[in-house]
Amino acid sequence: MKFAILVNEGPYNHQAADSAYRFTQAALEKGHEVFRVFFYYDGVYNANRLQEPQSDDRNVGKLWSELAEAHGLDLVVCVAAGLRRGIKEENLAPGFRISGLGQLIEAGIQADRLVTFGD
Amino acid sequence: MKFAILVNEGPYNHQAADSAYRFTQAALEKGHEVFRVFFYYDGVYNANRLQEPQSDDRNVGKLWSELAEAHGLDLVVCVAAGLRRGIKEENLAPGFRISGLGQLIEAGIQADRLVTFGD
Amino acid sequence: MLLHTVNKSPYERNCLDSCLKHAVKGAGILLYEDAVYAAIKGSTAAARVADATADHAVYVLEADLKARGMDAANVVDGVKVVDYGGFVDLCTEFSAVQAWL
Amino acid sequence: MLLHTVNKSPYERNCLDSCLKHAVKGAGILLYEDAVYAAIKGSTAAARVADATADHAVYVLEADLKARGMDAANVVDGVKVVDYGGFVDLCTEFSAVQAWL
Amino acid sequence: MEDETDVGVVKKFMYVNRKAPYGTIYALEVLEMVLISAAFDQDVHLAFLDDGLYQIKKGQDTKPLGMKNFSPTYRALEGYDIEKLYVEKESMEERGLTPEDFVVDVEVISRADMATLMDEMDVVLSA
Amino acid sequence: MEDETDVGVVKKFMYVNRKAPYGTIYALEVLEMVLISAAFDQDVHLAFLDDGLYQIKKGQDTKPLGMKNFSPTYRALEGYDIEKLYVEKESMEERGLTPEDFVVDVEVISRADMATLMDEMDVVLSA
Repeated sequence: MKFAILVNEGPYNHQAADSAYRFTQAALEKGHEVFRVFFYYDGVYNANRLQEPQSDDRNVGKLWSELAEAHGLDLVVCVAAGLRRGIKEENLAPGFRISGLGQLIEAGIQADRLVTFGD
Repeated sequence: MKFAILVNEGPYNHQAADSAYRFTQAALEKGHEVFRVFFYYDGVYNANRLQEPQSDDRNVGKLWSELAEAHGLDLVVCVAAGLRRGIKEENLAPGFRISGLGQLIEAGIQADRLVTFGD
Repeated sequence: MLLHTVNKSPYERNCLDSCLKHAVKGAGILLYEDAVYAAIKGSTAAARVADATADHAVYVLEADLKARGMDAANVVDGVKVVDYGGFVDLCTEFSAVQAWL
Repeated sequence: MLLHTVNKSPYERNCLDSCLKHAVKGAGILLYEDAVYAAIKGSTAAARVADATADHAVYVLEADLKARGMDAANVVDGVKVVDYGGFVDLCTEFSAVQAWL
Repeated sequence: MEDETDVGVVKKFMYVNRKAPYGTIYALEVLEMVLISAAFDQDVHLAFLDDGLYQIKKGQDTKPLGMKNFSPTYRALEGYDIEKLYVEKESMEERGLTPEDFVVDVEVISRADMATLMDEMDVVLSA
Repeated sequence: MEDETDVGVVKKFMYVNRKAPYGTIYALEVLEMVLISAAFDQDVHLAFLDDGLYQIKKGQDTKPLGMKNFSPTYRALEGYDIEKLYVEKESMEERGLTPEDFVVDVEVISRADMATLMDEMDVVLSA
């Protein structure tokens, strides 16, 4: 099946980002296609490449970047939500791209299921 | 009276940041001293200097920077919370400084009142 | 005596209810942001706020009422409408401030 | 038929209650993150979840139970414990997914 | 945009609004999403339940907060052919609101009908 | 740090924990704040009420989530002379918990006593 994932919250403060990551990983392991992961609202902070958690903690941004690298995932950050909060090309982590909200609607149309993780 | 302000949430997503700003402004207008404004949890995102909201919207980071400039406010971003989320010297807005959580405890001790804004 | 602040809708979260269970007689309660909805007559939350005025000084922030299209004239009897300056004053009048987040 | 997901504590927010009022007979309900507390026997929320099992297939995410020190053996009767793979399967079995945020 | 919008599929989309405006940004950013969705020729539904009803309350004046009052935008939805706006009756009554309190024309439906409507959707977006 | 900590004032600080761990970061970052506060020789109180009680539940195993299990740290507080930990009885009973469920020794007090204690504080920190 074809999944689209919507991430509404930033890393660390809410488990939503971790849950979305684990779900995406599980869907891929089951052989499903993940059409797109879209980052909206505070979710855009997942793409901040300057995240530097303590050494015994996970780096949520890096987890996404690695998953994208390994599976050719399409990680899309909403341009409007990102601009407002200051997530732009200059601080974007590897594997993410910035685009419009239309990419989310398109994902909703193209995917068989859209699954939202938020607060 | 001497106030300390604690900001728990980032700009835009939660009104907490706006409420803290308006409260700080009102306290200064009343002739009170604002000993320190401390940014913790997602509150550290207030200090992201890349914020670029739509032209008809307020820029929360800029409002803080301007208030600090006008009143010599001490705006302190928690170093640990900031590192985790990727708010560092390189993307810090003017008027903010990065320091440890001890600065919050000290503010609690030195100020007559500590007022918290969060989610 | 504490000033308790509540900023979440009484329908969405347990903050107001928990605050009301922990505020001692004479303590102040300020409703602001989405908590202002609790102070509007005719809503199911209004009764709780009306009851609270018997033991507490209850306040609601004017700017948050206005933003949400709520008329100050429709606020539960006994609840005082304050501006941001009034919020600051309340903080000085009570001994400390507890935010129910 | 929808799969409803709830990730907030039943004590803190109205998400579970609102979900239960809107899930049609036969719809699925998955409790994860802080919502797993609702599925634990002996809590005041457990009765609502137990009632829900009459009309709905109710699931709880194992990893979130474990993280919170909650024993899968203590889960309300009729609630099925699933892992992340099971969460994915549920999404495929129901027609769409609604998150109660 | 052309090839994005021309996908030949029409799905039932529902935007579920359960949160009050201003306290959090969700109401505003959902509305921005709804406006974009107009370009895709999908079957769009807006549901207002729980605190979401407050989003369309008349008389909002955000000047004292220095925030943008986006409530007039709901009136612009009609121009984008987004006309299926549903308000839940029980949520309305709990809050002491009436249909006259809203900035837009809405269809007031029962909680049971809202539940049935939700269950017919292909894509449910919530925040 | 010397001149920060040597302020000659001892205030009653209370850290109010009302939220569950892991779903949000507040429990962890409050704990980091409590640890730092130990250096300031203040009169520190930790209150666990509502979902905050879940923070000190025994048997937490976060490996499947890839998150840090910080519950053992509550046991380290004693070494920092932070020993005033209060759990609210009513919150405990609503959740079907007992004093044996907690990773640390706590004093279980009634809601009325919790209210009185809170009201005696000079600084209340919550998240």
